[in-house]
Parts: sequence; structure tokens; C-alpha cells
Amino acid sequence: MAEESITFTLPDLGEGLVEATVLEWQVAVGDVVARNAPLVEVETTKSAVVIPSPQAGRIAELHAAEDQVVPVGDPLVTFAVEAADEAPRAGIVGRVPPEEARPARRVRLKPPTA
Amino acid sequence: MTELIERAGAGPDAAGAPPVELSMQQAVNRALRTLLAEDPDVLVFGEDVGALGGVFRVTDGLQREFGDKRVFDTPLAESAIMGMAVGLAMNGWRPVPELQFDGFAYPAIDQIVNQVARMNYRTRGSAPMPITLRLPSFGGIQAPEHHGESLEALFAHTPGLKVVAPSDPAEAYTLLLQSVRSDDPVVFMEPKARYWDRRPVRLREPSDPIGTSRVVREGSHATLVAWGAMVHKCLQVAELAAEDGVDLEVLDLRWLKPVDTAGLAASVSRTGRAVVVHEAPLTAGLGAEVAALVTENCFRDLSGPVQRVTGFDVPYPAGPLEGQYLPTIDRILLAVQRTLEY
Amino acid sequence: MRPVPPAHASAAPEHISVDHLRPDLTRALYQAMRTARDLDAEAVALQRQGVFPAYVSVRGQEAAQVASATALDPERDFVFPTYREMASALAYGVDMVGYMASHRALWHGGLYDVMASRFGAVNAVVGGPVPHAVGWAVGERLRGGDGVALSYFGDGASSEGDVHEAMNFAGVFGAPVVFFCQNNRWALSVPNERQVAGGSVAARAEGYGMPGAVVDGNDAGAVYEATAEAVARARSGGGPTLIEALTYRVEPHSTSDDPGRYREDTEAEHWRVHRDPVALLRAAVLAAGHADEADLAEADAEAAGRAEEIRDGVAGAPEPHGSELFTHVFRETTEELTRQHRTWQEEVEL
Amino acid sequence: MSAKLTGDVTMRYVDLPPRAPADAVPVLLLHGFGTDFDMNWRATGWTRALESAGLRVIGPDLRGHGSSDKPVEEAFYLPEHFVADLVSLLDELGVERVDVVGYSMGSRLGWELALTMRERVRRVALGGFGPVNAFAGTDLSEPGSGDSPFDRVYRAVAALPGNDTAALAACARGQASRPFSSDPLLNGVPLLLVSGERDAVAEGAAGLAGRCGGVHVEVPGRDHGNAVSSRAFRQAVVDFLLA
Repeated sequence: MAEESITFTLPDLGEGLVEATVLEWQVAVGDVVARNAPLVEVETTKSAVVIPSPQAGRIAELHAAEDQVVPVGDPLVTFAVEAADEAPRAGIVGRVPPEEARPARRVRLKPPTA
Repeated sequence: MTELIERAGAGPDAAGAPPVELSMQQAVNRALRTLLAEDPDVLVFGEDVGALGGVFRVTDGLQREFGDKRVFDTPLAESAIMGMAVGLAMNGWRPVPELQFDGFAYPAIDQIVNQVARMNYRTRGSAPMPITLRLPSFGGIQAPEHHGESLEALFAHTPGLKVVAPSDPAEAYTLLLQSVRSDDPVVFMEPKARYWDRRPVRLREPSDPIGTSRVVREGSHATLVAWGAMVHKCLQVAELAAEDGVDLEVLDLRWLKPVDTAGLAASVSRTGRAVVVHEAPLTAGLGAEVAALVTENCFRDLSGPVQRVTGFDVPYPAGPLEGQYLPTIDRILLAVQRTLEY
Repeated sequence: MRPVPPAHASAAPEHISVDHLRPDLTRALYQAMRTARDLDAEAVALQRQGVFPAYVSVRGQEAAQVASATALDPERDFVFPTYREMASALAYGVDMVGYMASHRALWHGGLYDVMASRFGAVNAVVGGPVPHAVGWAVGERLRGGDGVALSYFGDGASSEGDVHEAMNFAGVFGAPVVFFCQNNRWALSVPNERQVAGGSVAARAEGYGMPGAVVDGNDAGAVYEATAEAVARARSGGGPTLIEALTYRVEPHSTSDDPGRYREDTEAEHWRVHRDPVALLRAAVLAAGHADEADLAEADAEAAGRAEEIRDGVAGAPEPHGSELFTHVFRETTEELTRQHRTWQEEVEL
Repeated sequence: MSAKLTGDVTMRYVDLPPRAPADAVPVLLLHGFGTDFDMNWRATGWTRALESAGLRVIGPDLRGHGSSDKPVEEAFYLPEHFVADLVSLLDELGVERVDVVGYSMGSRLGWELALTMRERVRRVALGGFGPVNAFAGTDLSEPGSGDSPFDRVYRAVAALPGNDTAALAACARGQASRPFSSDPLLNGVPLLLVSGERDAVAEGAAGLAGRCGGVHVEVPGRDHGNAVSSRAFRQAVVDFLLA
């Protein structure tokens, strides 16, 4: 099962905030978390908030220690995610076209004589 | 048969990043991630591109990573989406709007043709339009009405617009970087039937200039000219033709405006025969443009007229009839045979 | 100030009353809504079995659709639907096997006779058919007829230029049109707060020179009355009306959508459990004494039977023959199209 | 989803149905001075924690805050008016008894509710709160001008978008006109007090809890601003409610 790593930066917390202090990680490296599960508690000049996990997957790396100040946009956490290779999901409409191994045909060609 | 695409993927800077297995959805997603990270002016917006991550998941995760000020949903109004893109560009941004489906572009044609395409011209260069319109296009997934249209002829016919259609994940990554970094407006037509096509991909920076085509399979007896999902179909045809001792060249046109006349002429003058394949209806399709260019540039080398294998001149049909409307392998083979016997 | 959600949220009542309506009307509304609910469930099953490539459910919007369609006169009015008006078509008397054929992708617009049914073809262009209703209505006035056009569209479509232009035209021409917006709170993944500036579609009515009304879209009686009033106004030359029926899209946008990515399932669950229009009407009909449990059990059985009959009809319908690709392109065909038909016979039909 | 309770002052509240059994006693969350339900409870992970514990959450924006009405006369903000709002909200929702969870000003109001409407409250968990007068050393004619603990709190919240400083000032004066007194004690109700180790506003919380026969939990290293979002506080309260 191929694994893909996805890194998330400290998201824009709104109201022009440029950085936040990590108060307490709610996860540890190696944990497998669900999407939206509590990820990290951070404090800005305005308030303290808990950031939900943007991704389901295994925590591969935490890029900031507790009490460390992280600028918005800097790497925060890296997930190791199984590259989804179960049957590809159709989009909002239509069907995923089947990939035929050997396309069928009835017409035979005759190479040019010249 | 190892497709030439694999070798093309290797490319001159083979020493680049190791290949990673990606679908076209993921390749476009990666390109958008690269663009959003490298240029703070890039904005990605359209219907359902944010929380949902796009109806084909192509913008999945971008809003979470880059925030909802640079990746955002708009209300459901295609004309306003493109009109807003014009205004954003005039305020220094590099807009990458998505119109959710080809058939939904029609309400925005006025903004695209009358504003986006000619703004640089009518302001004598003062207000360039570095806009890339991402448009999931073409058919092949049995989608409902208005979700399988091919509009390349309409866009190619519009002065001031450049038009490109990638045929595989590696191409999608490289050509999207090239399109968004270009300061000219580009319509980036993503072949939705190939979204799920997964293959080892080397993510490469653009090297060919805009307007360059690509030979994906060398051959000697005839040239198949195609773009988007039809490139894969023509490779299948070439594989079957080889069993009959016929050696077909497959040319991926890539840029539908400007068309690579030199590349086209070089291939057809060598093989002497050309078959153009596209999903759009026959009459006034881009195939007519390719046929005219071949006739004007390779007349003496041609051993027969250019053949066109296309959709019929009927409205795009519902599900079960789609397979009989789109170019089939047999129809392409018959066209090839006509050029061989001419 | 953060936009305050319209009274659309859970504050709306969890019981309705139909005491003031005629018993035959409320029983008819229940019969059609019950049938539409069962047919909707059959259609989702057909999609799961691969008979339909996809399906767009109307579950939760039966009152808004059935009660509005029932307020019209199928002999002289004309309905312009979107792609999600199965319950309106059913209540209006459209051939439902022909209607469901569009969901089985046998023919894009459906296989029912549009002009005979006075019910427009299934239309997937968001907001596209709304100006058609204005044209039909202006044409009706020119002929001296008293027919009324009813145009369906959603909260998503309310952002489309076509809809704004059509409503202004109707105001200018005084056209006999009822603009019926089913605001089901979600345009695919975008909620009202990010789709409808100002928080109300009906509030725009005044700007287009027509009265506007907001109605609880899940209260069949209220929808019927609001629509009947608007139809009467149009029929008597009083011009157009904009009705905004507040309802909720309980199911995903389509059978291949994943709402977990953009909305809380507790919200949908609340509407599914506490604001089910069919359950609301059933309780009200009993409370008003318009029917007893035995009558409704009979109605339920009839509805289930009809739904299965329609299901079997559309599942068993033949697929269109390839040659139909070339029919109806023109009234008067062309040489070139005939040549392409031959090409199809020689190269595709083989 | 949220709705409106109209009275002399219209109050916005949120009623989040539980995923688990419907009969569990609902939790009434009372936010602190100058914030609102979303900032104090949703953004800090509380709603998710309480929901996954199967608890129904009722969360008003208290008068003068969030999306509720913001009168500017001091008289609207006496503690008894807040308590009356809460009682009419519980009546409107047909809720017999609740567990009250409060923070800072919300805790003082939770204490008053439990004291005066004993039969409507089952358990009480209060954070960022203590016997000491929260407004000590503050010139309330010009809140935020001095350097008392409350001045610092006032300056922090005054800058938050959506806050109406005239209403907040009136609210402070209204609360201060009835200074908190721990006499009579809150006895005969299961009580949990939680305070940050460095939270000056919650000075003496341990002693107060002891005198009421309740329990006190201290959150190490936390002050008045960041104790509310700590996992220790959340976990202590969830365990207390489910005990």
C-alpha cells in the first residue's frame, strides 16, 4: 500500500492574525487520527482555540514544539496517508470509464503495398 | 509495447524527482498546490471547489492548506465567475477559476470572448488577463446532458485566447504550471474521462514553449492527430494496427491554440497520411483547422486527403448512445485504411 | 453583524394544520406525496442496481413540489421544471415512466410528450428554463388566454443571471408567471449563507416589481394556499409572484455525492426526523378528521403499488436504438446528416 | 443549527441534539465576558467533546454578546436578568433539568442559576471563577483603562470583531453592581471548580470548592485566557458529568 505524505501549514486564523503559540498537541507521532478530530491547541493574541485535523491518516511529524510560536503558513504537521488505490470513485456525475485491457475491434488493416 | 509516453516522461532531465504514481486528478491537484505555494497572487475559485474539494476532487485539501481567502466557493453563476476573474486580474491577482462542466461555460462565453480574450488588446497592454480557466471537458463518462461537451473549436476561434488539453497526468501537471504562469488567458481543458488514469509520473517543470505538440508514438505509415482522451484511444488503435503490420505515428496536439503547425507538418510530410480524431461534432470542428493546415503545408507530400473521425453532427446523446457517438476504434481503423488505399 | 439564518432553522414548527382545507384536497396531496416518496426510494434502489447511472432525490421536498403543482390547472397552465421535480411531475399528471426515463439516461429530456403534458422537458441547465416560463406567459397574454406559467428553480439557481433577467422581464411585461424557488438550503456543497446574499430570495421580489412570499416548504397546506393565491393573481391579470418555499435537501445532491465533506449530518437528521413533510401532512389529515388510519393505510398501499409499477416500467423500457442519434436533429434533415447516418450504419452498426 | 428566543431581549442559542441516548441530561454552556458560544465553546473543541460523549448541548449567546441583542443600559445586565433569560430558554425547550458548565462570567451566572433555581440544575462545573471580586481594582466608569485583572480581560475582548464596547461596559457595570458573594454557599449540588494555575481571576477557587463540599481541579501552567481550551479542563468536566 503506497503511502503519500501531506504537510499542512498553520492555517489562516482570521482577523489578520500572523502567528500562534502551540499550547498542547492533542495527538502524538504515530497516532492514527480521523478527519476533524482535535489536532492541536494554539493561542493567539485574541483567543485560544483547538484546530481540528484537516486530514485522516497517521501523524508522521509534528513541526512545532509546545510553547513554540508558529507563523501562519509555516509547516505544522505532516500526515502519512495511504494513497487511496481502492476503486476510483466516480465524480458527482457519470461513471469511471472501465479500462479495458485489450480493446475489441473488427476492422483489419492491410499495410500499403508501395 | 512500452508506450512512448513512458519514455517521454523520462525526458531530458531524467535526473529530476523520482516517478510517483498519480492519477490526473492528483496531478492537477499537485500543480495547483505548487502554484498556490509559489505565487501569493494565485487564486483558485468556482462552484464547490472549497469544502467539497471539487466535484472530481481536483481541488481537494487546497482550501484547508491555503485558507478560504485564496481557495473559495462562489455562488452558482458562471458569467459572474468569469467577470469577477477579469476584475481580480485588473487588481493584480492571478485568477484560476473553475467552471464545473464544459456545458456550463456557455453562460460565461460573453465574459470569456468579449472581455477576457481581448482586454489586453483593447487596453493596448495596460490590463493583461493572466487568467487560466480550468474546464473539465469532453465526454466518455456517461454523464447527464451538458456534462460531456467539447468546446475547443469555439475557444480556439476566439482571438486572444490560448487553449490547451493535457492527455495524461504528467502533461496535466506541466501544462497547468505553464498555463497559469503565462500572462495570457488560457482555457485549460481537462479530459474528465482520463481523471482516474493512474500511471508513474515524473513531475517536471515546463520545458517546451507554449504551442508545442508532442509525438507520443513514432510511426511511418500514417499520422493520427488527437488531443485529450483521444490520444489514449489513438495509442490503442496504433497498438492494434501494429498487429496488422501497419506502423502508425500518434501526435498529441496539446495546444489547440496556437496549433503547432511546424510539428504537425514535420510528422505528416514524413508519413504522407493524416487522420484527425476528436469528440466534438464534425462540421467546423477543430479537425477542419488541422486538415487545412496539413493541406497548406504538406500538399506535395500527401498521398491522400486528411481523414476526420469525430462525433456526429447531433446533440451530445444520453448514456447508452454515447459509445456509438464518440469515435470508435473501428471507425479510426477504417479511416486509416482509407488513407492507405487512396 | 454575522448573518442571522432565516427562520428556516429548527425553530420552524414540528406540526402543521390543514383543518381549513377541503378533505378531498388534503387526501389528494397525501396520496401524491406518498407515491412520490415511494418512487424516490425505488429510484435510489435502481441506481444502486446500476439501472440508473445516477439519481437526484427529491426526498424531503415532496410538499413543496406536490402542493405547488396541485394548485395549477393542467388543462391550461404550463410548468417549467429543473432536473429535480419528480414529485411535481407526478402530481401534475405527467407519464412517470416517460419522466423517469431521463434518469435512466434513455433520452435527455425524458420520453413523455412535453406539449401534451404541458410540463417542460427535464432540464439540467441551472436557471436555464426560467426565462422560458416568461416567454410562454407573454405568449399566453398575447393570445388572450388565461393560462399561468409556473417556473421551478432552487437557491443555487437564484444566483444565475437568467433568473434575475427573467424576473425583471416578467415584472416589466406583467407576465402571468409564478416563480417558485425551492430553497432547500444547499446548492450542492454551498449553504444559503454563501449563496443568497441578504438571506432571502423572496425579498428580491419587490425589486422586480412583483409581490414575494416566504412559506414553510414542508407544510403542504401552506404551500398550496400560497401557490393558489399567486396563480389566481396571475390568471386575473395581476402579473407575476415570487414564492420562496423553505425546505431542505435531506439526501445528498446526487447518488454519487458525499455530504460528510461539507455539512453536519445532525442538521440533515433533524429535518429527516422532525420536519418530514409526508409525516407532517399525515398527522394533520388525521387531526383534521379528513381521513382515518384505515383510509391512509389504503392510500399507502396504493402509493407503493403505483411506485413499483412505474419502477418496473422504466427498468424494462428498451434502450434507444443507435439510429435515433440522427432523428429530430432538424425538422427538415440535411444531405450531410443523411451521409453521416450512413457512415454510422457502415462503421458503427457493422 | 441555531434559533432565536424572543423576549424583552432577543437571545440567539444553539441546540445540538446528541448522537447517543436522547434522555441524557442536557448540558447548558455559559460563555465568558466578551466572547460568545462559538468562540468560547465551539472553537475550543468543547462541542465536539460533549457530543462524542453523547451529550445534548444548549449554548446561548448571553445578552450583550454574540448574535444576541446588545442593550447599552446597565440595568439590563443585572445577574437576575441573565438567570431569567436562561430559565425562559429551558422552558421554551421543555428542558426540566440541566448540567451547567460555565467559564468566567458564565460561571458566576451558573452559580446564581443553581442557587436560585435549585430544582432545574443537576450538576455544576465552573471554570475561571473564584470567590474574589472579579472587578477588584477596576474603574468601571472607564473599563480597560487601569491594570486590574479585569482591565486586561476587557482590553483583550474589546478588540474582538462583533463586540459592542458600549454594551460590554454596561454589562460589566451591571454585574459589578451585584458583587459576587459566596454567602450563601452552593451546597447540596455536585460541584466542580476548575482553574488555571496562573489565573488571577480564579484566585481561591480551591477553598471555595472545599467549603461547598465540591471538588477543585487545577490546570498547570494555564492563565485566565488559555485554561478554557485545555484538554485537562475538558476531560475533568466530561468525566464529572458522566460520573
